[in-house]
Amino acid sequence: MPDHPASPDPAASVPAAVALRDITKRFGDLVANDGVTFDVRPGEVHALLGENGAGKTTLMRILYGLTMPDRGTIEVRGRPVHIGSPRDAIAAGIGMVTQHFSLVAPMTVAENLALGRVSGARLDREGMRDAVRRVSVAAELPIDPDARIADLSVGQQQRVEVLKALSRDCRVLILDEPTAVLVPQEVDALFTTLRRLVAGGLGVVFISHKLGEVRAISDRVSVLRRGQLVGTAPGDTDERELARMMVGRPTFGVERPPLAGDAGRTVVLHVGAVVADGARGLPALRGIDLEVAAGEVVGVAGVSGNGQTELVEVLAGMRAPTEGRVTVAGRDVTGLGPAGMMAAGVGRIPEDRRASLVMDLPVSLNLILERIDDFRGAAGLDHRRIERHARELIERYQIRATPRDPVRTLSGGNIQKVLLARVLEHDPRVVVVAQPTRGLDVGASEYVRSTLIARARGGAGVLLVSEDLDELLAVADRLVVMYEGRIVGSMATADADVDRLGMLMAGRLRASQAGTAA
Amino acid sequence: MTFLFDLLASTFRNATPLVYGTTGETITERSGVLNLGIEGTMYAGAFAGFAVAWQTGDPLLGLLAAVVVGLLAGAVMALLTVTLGANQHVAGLGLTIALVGLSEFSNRLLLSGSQAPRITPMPLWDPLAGFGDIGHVAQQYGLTYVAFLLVVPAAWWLLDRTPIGLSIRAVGEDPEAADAAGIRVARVRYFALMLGSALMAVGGAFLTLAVLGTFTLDIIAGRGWVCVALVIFGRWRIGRGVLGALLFSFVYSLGLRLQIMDGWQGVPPEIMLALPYLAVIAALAISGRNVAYPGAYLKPYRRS
Amino acid sequence: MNRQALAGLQSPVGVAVVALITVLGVTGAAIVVAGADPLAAWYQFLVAPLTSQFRLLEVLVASTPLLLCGLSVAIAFRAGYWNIGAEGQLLLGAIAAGGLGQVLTDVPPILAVPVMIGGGALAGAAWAFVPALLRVRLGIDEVVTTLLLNPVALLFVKALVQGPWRDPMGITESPPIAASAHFPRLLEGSRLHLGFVLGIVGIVIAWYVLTRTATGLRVRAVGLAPGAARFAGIPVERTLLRVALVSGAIAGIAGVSEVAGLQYRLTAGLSPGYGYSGIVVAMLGGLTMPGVLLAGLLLGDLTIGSSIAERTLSVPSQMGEVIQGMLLLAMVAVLATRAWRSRRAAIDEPPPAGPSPADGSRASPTDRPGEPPPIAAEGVG
Amino acid sequence: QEPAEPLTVKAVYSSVIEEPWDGVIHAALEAEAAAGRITHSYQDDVGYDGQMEFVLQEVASEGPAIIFGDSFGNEEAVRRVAAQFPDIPFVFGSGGGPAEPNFSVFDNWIHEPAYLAGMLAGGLTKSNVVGVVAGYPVPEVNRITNAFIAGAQVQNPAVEVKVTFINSWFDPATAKEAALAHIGAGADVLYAERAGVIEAAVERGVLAIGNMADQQVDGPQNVITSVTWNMTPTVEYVVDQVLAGSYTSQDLKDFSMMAKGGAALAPINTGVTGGIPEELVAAVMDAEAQIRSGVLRVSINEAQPAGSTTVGG
Ligand SMILES: Nc1ncnc2c1ncn2[C@@H]1O[C@H](COP(=O)(O)OP(=O)(O)OP(=O)(O)O)[C@@H](O)[C@H]1O
Ligand SMILES: Nc1ncnc2c1ncn2[C@@H]1O[C@H](COP(=O)(O)OP(=O)(O)OP(=O)(O)O)[C@@H](O)[C@H]1O
Ligand SMILES: [Mg+2]
Ligand SMILES: [Mg+2]
Repeated sequence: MPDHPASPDPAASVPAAVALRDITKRFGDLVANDGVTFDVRPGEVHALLGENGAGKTTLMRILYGLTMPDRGTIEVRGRPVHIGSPRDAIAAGIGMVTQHFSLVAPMTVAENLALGRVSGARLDREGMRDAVRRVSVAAELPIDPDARIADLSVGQQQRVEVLKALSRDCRVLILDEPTAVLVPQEVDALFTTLRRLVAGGLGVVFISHKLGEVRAISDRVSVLRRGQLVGTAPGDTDERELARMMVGRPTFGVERPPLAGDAGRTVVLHVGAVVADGARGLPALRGIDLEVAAGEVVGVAGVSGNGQTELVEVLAGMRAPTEGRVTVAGRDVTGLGPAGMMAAGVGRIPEDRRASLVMDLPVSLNLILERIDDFRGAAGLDHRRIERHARELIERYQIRATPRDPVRTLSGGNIQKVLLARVLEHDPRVVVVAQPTRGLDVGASEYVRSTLIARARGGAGVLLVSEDLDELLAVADRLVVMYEGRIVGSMATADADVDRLGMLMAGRLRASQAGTAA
Repeated sequence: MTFLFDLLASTFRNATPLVYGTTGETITERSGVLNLGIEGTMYAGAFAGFAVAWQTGDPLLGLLAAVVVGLLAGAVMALLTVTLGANQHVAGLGLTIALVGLSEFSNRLLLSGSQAPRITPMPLWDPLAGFGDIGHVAQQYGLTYVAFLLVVPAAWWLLDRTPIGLSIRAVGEDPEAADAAGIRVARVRYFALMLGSALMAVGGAFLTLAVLGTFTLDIIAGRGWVCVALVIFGRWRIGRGVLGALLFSFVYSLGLRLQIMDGWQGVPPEIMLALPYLAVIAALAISGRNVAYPGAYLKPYRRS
Repeated sequence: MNRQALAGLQSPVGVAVVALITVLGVTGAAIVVAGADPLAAWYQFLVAPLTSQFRLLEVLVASTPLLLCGLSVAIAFRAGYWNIGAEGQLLLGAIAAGGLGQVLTDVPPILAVPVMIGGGALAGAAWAFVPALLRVRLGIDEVVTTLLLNPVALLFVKALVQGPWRDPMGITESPPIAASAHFPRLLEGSRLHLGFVLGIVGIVIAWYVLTRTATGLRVRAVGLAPGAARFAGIPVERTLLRVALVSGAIAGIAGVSEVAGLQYRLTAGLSPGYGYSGIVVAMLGGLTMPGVLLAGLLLGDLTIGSSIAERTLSVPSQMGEVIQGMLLLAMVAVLATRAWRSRRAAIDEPPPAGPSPADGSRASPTDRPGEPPPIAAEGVG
Repeated sequence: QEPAEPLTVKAVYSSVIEEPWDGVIHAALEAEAAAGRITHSYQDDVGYDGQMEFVLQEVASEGPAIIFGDSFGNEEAVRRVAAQFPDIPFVFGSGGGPAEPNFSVFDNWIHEPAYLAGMLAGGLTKSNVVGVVAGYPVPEVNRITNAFIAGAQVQNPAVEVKVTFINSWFDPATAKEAALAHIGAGADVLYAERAGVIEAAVERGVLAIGNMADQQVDGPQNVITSVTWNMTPTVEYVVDQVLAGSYTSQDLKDFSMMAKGGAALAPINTGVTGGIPEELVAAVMDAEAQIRSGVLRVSINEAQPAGSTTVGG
């Protein structure tokens, strides 16, 4: 099918609820949006597709007044408007559920819904609760008005975000990757809600990377690539065509060579009955048992917030377990700090990579941060050796940077490669890696994935935590599923089926029912 | 008995400037801005309040002048930290140095002379005259009554019970979320800084307009810094901060009185004077562990 | 707010110009009000101190405590430890010097002077220890504790000079220290003393350590990103604690320098707030060592200059303070806009999912909310 | 004879001229300048941080005819510079003695009027509790306070005089709190050795005695009298000597005492609340005459008053 250059179609007689015309936005040299035109009509779901960094969020932030475009105009029901802030957007009937939520965590649901709306001399708390109840009943999305946001699950928080937008009588609702953090069942519930709202005349912008979802919910699909609109297609366009529009070339997956015969025999990482608290002192790991053998990649699946973060923190030495044992190659490393874990041969690539590098220090120094003392010369640090070391790794890991660039100026993919280089350079026995391709585009993702597989086949044990099921299926030899701080299922990737994984991730199945022994 | 009531009266009197300062600082910090300009703002309030009262002969005009100076000081702090996103520690200290310098400079030019100018200080209110010791405790300056009966409840009401308070807390916790909800983050922070600074300035003016009736150099003498500590001590709650101010003032007043009592005269006075500071540090060490800072504390916010 | 004006304020050059105009405008207006000619006054403030050897050397004398305190503060700030307590630590160093100096009567200077320095460093470090411990163990804000300990330190000095160390002949001062404990003078006929050399040497050493050594890299990493430093296996708490102690020790040496180099006794008034000026010096210097050197000399120049201007033009001496404060505000404004530009909003990557961090859910007491100071991270030093 | 050219006189103060002690010197020099005998400029707030030596060197290099000032807290620095400029008279408030050839000292020797004020306080107290709020327990303050106590006890053997030192030369807020504490402890007459005390007396309706200058205007209903110091005799004497070319270093103490008009009890304010018994006024006048005539010598006791206490910092 050919590209669809924003062609007017028959239904266009209805004026668009909102329209963005010829939007351009630059960040320095980077053109995030390049002359993009996009509209939403009342009563339709218009999906926005594109790779990471294609400019989807930027476009929607412009519509919502969070980012100022360099060029272009916005129309609401045919009339040009100036949207200089979210206030203006809200006034124009636009609501947005941002990619990471815009909720004030220590406040209650009612307070969050009232933010920026109430005025006068007195906060009418009862009135605020009533407002929540009213919109919650109308939208059939039940929620406790007095619950603190911080105590809600991600799915519930998203519900609050939707209610917040609806409570302002928005006519256009922007949802930026709303399903990324939801289990399949929650996605279904969201879609049901959306269909009902759309039937009532709401226009919805729906951003997702999941083509199946896009096809299921959208009336139209627009695709962005490198900031430019590739085209707009009907909602039922087939997935291969959508993928081609997104990437500009057919996609190819990573190669996962079969496990060698003796692989999987020597256990390099053993996690026994580990219990640990989360950030707020609530139990996060409730008895984790896990083994990783040399040569294999073990994938950890699960909806975020079920203890994966804490598990990685424990293995990174950033969090001490309250019970249980961790051994690396037979050596007890329980409770060792980051330095101890590194010394024991654990390479660590956590999900928040920006918090794992010193963004204001140059690449060369970040590359030696885990082993500063190895680079001491006669009088202080041997800066020449540090630079040489950096140049080698930059070359080997194809990092697009010079040794002296502050990491802050690197793109996400290159930052990830810096971490990868720092960790893999020292032949760790165990690599613990979380969400390694989040925020990376296809090329970088493939590079990272194949590097991890190669490292496993080279003899390390890799523990891969990811929320991306496709990634897990492509990279891992074996999968375990985490739910509420426990491993609730385990299976060889070859035997995995997505439905059962979804049930496990949603806590609908127990390990005993899952069939495969943990 | 008299001793006790005298002590209580002194506690409220000496807590008054701290209550203004702590309440003001709590409001600014709840919006996410640490205002170390407080010491200078109180100083400038003390000076400007007195200078205008002296020129016009009207202490109320002096009070008004202090409020104006406080609003200006808050606006400058906001310009630096909200609009320009400057480091809050340094901007605050710089503001203090500049305001103290400007006040002393102006004092030299306007008020200096061998006979220090003075005004008739604001009178004591004595609503319970004739009620003995209780009446003695109630004998306080009008600004003390205003602090405890008006400013504190109003500030609490403002932060806890009004839409603007909700906005202040929201921009202090999560300016991005507040922005997305349609709150004008910068405007709210300007408001909080200016309102809070005005209160600080009134706290300073209390010393010149009510307590002394004259301006003297170093009149604030570190009270602003104490307020900064009291805010953290109070965990950004108005009520707890006021309790901290009363605790500090109580220990101070007690030390002053014990010193003239027989049997205490061998104790070095410096120990007594250090006690209030040490009391706040100790209280922090006991109750201030890992306190929940406002989420956006010290963080500037700017939309991309 | 006017968007155009805001845009202008976003360019560092624009801000620098606006800042300079503001500084000149405010101080110039004040000078005119004081009845002097601004040009003449600025000349007296900035240039006149450099016009004779005597004055120049006095500038260095005045710079000595500023350099040491600026160094103390800059080191702490570089590690992200907000030591506002240099003033108190300086006073403790002065106490140690005042006490040691009284007993070191029969010791040759070659021994006495190092003992004085060591004792003052220890005392300053000891005074810095408690807030540092509270910070790394319990996460208690060191801004508050170090700040509140400053008046306590001054009371300590007063208790000594009023009490056990009271010189019956003087007012609020201790008996003189032994001549053997005096810092040697550097030049015949000038008051310039060993303390200035200590300041310069300290700055050079700190520059070397910060830019050229493993320890320095650890300190910088901890200051710029404590979380990332901890993740890389750097002992963040221990680093902070040590930096706090070193910072306190240097401030303590500043106290020794004032007692043994200038006052020759412990006095209650020996510091007009050098510890606070140290913050000004450190920040004006962009927390870099060459910057501290320049800023310390500049403030020394201003100190002498405001004294000269007061005398020659009858400008109130408080003018110096006004200029200092205005300079600091201008500097912080310029630095801030520079930092804004290089800060890349971290929105090109979704944040780690999961419940948004609630209040108080800090990974460790040390990773408190706060920004590293908006300075050139990889400056000259 | 009128000099053709007024003398160029400089003054250098550690503290600010707003501080009463330096204020008295400043006022005398201003008066002298107004009289046309000198021209006068000053530099104040030099502080105690080591700047004094630099400032004095600079001032002395300008070659003034006389340098006045206070050297408390900067004693050694001032004497060092004075020694370097033997031709310039240095006339400084100091607790030490004069130094050859050019360093003269003066001090506020106002113990005599303090004794008289003490008599008034002792005679007027009804509670028999009198409070003193003073600066530092140093010799010059102690001798004033002790003389005050002696006077009070002569007039009223039952009187209890409580003394607090605020550990500062200038901290009116603390001084006022200390005074209020005295009132709380029963004092009904206060001696305001330091600024801030009269404010408390006015506010609480008790009696007070001022210090340094006549402070009756600060509390017409409350201020009984003031113990005043006047530097004019000292300044005039030194200027005369310099003009005559006969200046020598000396202790100028006498010029700050009652006999030469350097110290005085300000007019007694019989208009204070409650009035003042005529006998009491007469007794005080009598004692004053005796002091002037040398019949009564007020003893100089520079020890810290017994039972006194320090409250400030
Ligand atoms: N504030 C900013 N400063 C600099 N670059 C930015 C900024 N915001 C976005 N970018 C860049 O603009 C490009 C588009 O980003 P945008 O967030 O719109 O992508 P996206 O399509 O939403 O990606 P994703 O699927 O990862 O959410 C990216 O390269 C990003 O790095
Ligand atoms: N604020 C900034 N300061 C400096 N450079 C920036 C800034 N923002 C973006 N860049 C540069 O813009 C480029 C594009 O950023 P982006 O994150 O989109 O990279 P990318 O093209 O997606 O690369 P990758 O494939 O590695 O993710 C990067 O090379 C980055 O260095
Ligand atoms: Mg996005
Ligand atoms: Mg990218």
